[in-house]
Amino acid sequence: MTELINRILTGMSTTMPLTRLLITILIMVVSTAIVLAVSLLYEGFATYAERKVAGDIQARIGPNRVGPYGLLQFVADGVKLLLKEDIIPFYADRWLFIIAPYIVFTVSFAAFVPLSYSDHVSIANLNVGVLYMIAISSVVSMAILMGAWGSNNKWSLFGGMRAVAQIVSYEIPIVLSLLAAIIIPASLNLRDIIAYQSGGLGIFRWLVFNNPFTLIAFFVYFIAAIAEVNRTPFDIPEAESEIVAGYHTEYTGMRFAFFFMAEYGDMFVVSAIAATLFLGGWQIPFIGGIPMPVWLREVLQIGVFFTKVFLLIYVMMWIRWTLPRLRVDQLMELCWKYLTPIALFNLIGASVWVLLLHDKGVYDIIARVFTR
Amino acid sequence: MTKADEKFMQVNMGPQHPSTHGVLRLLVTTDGEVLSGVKPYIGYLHRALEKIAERVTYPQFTPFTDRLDYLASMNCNLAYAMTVEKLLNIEVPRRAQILRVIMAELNRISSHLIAFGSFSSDMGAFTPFLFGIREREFINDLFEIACGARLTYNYIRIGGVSKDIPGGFIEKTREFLDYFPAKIKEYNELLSYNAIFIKRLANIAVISPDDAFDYGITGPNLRASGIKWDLRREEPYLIYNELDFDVPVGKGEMGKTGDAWDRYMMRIYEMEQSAKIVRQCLDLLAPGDYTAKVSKVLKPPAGEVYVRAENPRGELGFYLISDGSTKPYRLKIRAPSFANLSIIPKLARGVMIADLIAIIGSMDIILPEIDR
Amino acid sequence: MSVNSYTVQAVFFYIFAALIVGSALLVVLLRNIVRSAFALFFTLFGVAGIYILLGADFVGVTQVLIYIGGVLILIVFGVMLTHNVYSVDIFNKLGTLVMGTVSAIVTFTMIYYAIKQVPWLYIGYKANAPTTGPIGRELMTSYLLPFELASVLLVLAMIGAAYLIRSEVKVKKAAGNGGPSGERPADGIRKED
Amino acid sequence: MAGYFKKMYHSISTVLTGLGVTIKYGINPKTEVTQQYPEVKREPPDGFRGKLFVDINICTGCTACARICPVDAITLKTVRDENKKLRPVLFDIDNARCIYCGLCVEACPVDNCLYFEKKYEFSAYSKQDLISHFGLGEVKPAESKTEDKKTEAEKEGKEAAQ
Repeated sequence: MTELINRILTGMSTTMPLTRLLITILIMVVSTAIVLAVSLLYEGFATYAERKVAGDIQARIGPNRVGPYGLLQFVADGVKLLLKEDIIPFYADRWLFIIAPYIVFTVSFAAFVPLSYSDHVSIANLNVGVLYMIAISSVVSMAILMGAWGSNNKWSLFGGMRAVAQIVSYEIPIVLSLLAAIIIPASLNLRDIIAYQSGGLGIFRWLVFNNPFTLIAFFVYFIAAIAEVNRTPFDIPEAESEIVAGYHTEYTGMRFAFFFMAEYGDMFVVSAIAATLFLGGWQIPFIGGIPMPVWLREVLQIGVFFTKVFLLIYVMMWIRWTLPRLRVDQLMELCWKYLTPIALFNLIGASVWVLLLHDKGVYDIIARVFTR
Repeated sequence: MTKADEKFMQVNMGPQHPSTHGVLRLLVTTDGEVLSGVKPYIGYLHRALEKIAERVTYPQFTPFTDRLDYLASMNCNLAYAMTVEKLLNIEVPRRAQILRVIMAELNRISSHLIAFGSFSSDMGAFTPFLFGIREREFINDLFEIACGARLTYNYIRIGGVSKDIPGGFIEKTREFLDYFPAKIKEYNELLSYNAIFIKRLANIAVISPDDAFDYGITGPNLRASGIKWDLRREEPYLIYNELDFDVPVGKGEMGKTGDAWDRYMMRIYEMEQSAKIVRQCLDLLAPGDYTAKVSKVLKPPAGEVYVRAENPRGELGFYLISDGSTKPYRLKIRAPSFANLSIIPKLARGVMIADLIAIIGSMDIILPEIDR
Repeated sequence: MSVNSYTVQAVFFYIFAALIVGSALLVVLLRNIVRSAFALFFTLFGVAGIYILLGADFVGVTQVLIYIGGVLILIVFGVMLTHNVYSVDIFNKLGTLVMGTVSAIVTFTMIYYAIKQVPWLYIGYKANAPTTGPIGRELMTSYLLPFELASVLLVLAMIGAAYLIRSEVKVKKAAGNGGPSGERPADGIRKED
Repeated sequence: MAGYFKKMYHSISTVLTGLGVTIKYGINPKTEVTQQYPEVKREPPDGFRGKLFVDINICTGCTACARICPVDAITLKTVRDENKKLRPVLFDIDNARCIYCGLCVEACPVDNCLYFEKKYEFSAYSKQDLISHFGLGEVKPAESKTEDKKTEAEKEGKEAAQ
């Protein structure tokens, strides 16, 4: 991003500070708008995919009327939501009620920013990328609480309380399991982490295969991540059979759509973190070492990255349409009695591994044995 | 509002709530997630069926019994027909009796499939619901061949059944019976023995045998408490005494006897037994009359009669008083769901909101029958 | 980076500054305590933005993580879990106003002198310099005690929230204003039986 | 401690079993059971209880159907024509009230007079449109004299046969 702006600005003749400022902001806005458009498109297709996957699993067909194979279903849904009456309950706290969905959506979108989509494509290369993602996802709970309280509905309040308790609790196993992976490349920068995972035929140096502890960390992270994005079996904040629709009970139309899109955005983000930290990000498996033109490599890398992310999202959907929901206290039990201790011991194990073997993974050891 | 009241929150669950199985309203008093009291309010679906019975002739009331427990219309038809037959002393031909058993047991399966499915969707797993619906469609097709309707059959009439089964029915039923056990196995793998599902249900809302008697609980819910009481065995009607089937009782496989899991599992076991009964009946089916000679105008002698039958949801009883005219003087319907509902306030004390859903679902109440 | 990055930074600085000051004023002035707590959200967010503008990305992100994800949630929970949340109303009484002003002035003076005394090291603009490693090293060596003390913060936040809401209830009772604030019904539903 | 891991093993294994069931459906498109309704129309079996139809020309106007109907969906008005035969001038079936129980069809003494069609799509914009009118309207005694006689003769023959 910054490099891009600099390149454009140095290529320009004007030296007026104001013009330069405006152009900088324009570039920022345009690039953000592109990512926003892409993420909206993704969210649309994710809702379509969700329904199609649900259909497959439930021996149904799923959406198949709007457009070829029902691919334009999300457009129809979007239009429907836009045309719906926008209801603000009389006793709602107007301001909180109105801004909450936007904050939820903004936050979920903000998490797209530090992601590294390929070698050269990323919006911002943050040094604290991983930490940023964790931090930004904790903000969601605040916004959800805002909407829940603002609705002045008891079911919403239940949902909001549940959401916050869940998100705050599950952040701990998430952070602990991510730490087990991060200590190996010793960086919070997503690009560094991906760069570390290059080589080894493109898959054997993935952090998930680095040592037994990272393998466990991956599964702990994935389970906790499903809980973090409130999906079945951990969808207690919006458990429709218990508390109607949880924190978005009172929301209609576009405001509801923002909550909905944020959920799918969050799914992408947690899957992207898993893909980046554990599954080698955009590292092309097997054929990564073959020389090829830059554009082809970039396209392949983006393709590989999205394939990994979508596979993880598919698993999330698959789990959602299979399992029943946990109860609130069982959810907490899973977090505090299972995931957190496992993640903690796992982190200790991973630290010992790193202490003894530095950053050498199982693959390195085997490779060394064979080359000897 | 007293100070003690301030601690609690009152929430209306229903009449429009995703998991109250119709228009049941529960006034829930909660302290956070924990319930301190539940008060069911019924009557939202009241259609004065008992009063209607006094205004229509005996045969005319049969279609109304379809609408008692609309998921088990055949069983309701059967109980009513048996009541009037007892009053009139009509001997039902053997073929009609066997046909009645086939229909009643098939409908028991289809009713339990809905119970299973809706319970699973209450628990947050939506897929089993559609699997249950899929098998139910098969049974609906069978009924449609037999009587021309898919939901309100009005097939079992006073004196026999409305018409003989057409050719192909037996073959199709056998096809279903061959296909069905594999599906039950699938349900068990998918849901019944799922750890989350067991954890949600085991030891929840345990009904002790004493409580079950006190509240007049019948059907699978009673048997789940470990009491072997099945009218098909205890007071055999039709040809049930010739048939070989087990009466499953709750054994507390996953927790205490009579918990929600036992109640759920009773239905799975009963589906297996019903399939067994239908298979035997198909073998017994011999040519004969499908209905007794019944005059068009029924004028039973003055008197009263009470007949009960084992419905999927418990004992359905018809208490009929005749004054010798063509219309009943009084008809009292003993709806099993009404008794089953009555224990919910007792069970739902000190449990969590999610458990309340499990309780309602595991009792498998149906509102049209309660409100009548 | 040339002049330009400073201009961009300046623009964003003023945006964040306005956000901080505006929402901080809301925190103080709003009468509804839950709304105040939510206004704090924007203040803390703005502060995080300023940190990031200063190149202290780690501190900025930690600000979001700790203050918004932790402290603020605790405060809001503390406020909301108290059972009278629907009828709580802040009375900006004179006493609290005076106390507030005094403590604000004291705090401001302290911070001002602290800023004056510190020999600030001007290092110029350094884009994307990793700060995490040095911070971690310093925290675990030179500044271990202050670091541990900072962890008491969360407890303090919770106590503060609890105290705040308790005193509100007391104020309400003393004023003899037993009814709900009028903005919200004490109980949304009709009482049965 | 052993219980802790046993529980964990149990949970993971049962969850994986469940996932195994669903993935079988998820990757196999042949398991779909949906019928695409407007394109694929299911042919109802014989004896399907669809929309009621009255062959008004052979109706004897006995009003058995209207009397047996539990929901009073059938409105029947008869007049005597010149031959002193009952003719239904008004025969309305309110399809919105009808519960498709089939009692009227069984009550009808004439074969193929009142019967169910295999028709199940008859939505309408207003409730009034759901009433099917079968009545003869005005009975014109002079016009259909011979024809009436013929059909009635047939009917009588059938009744006698019954």
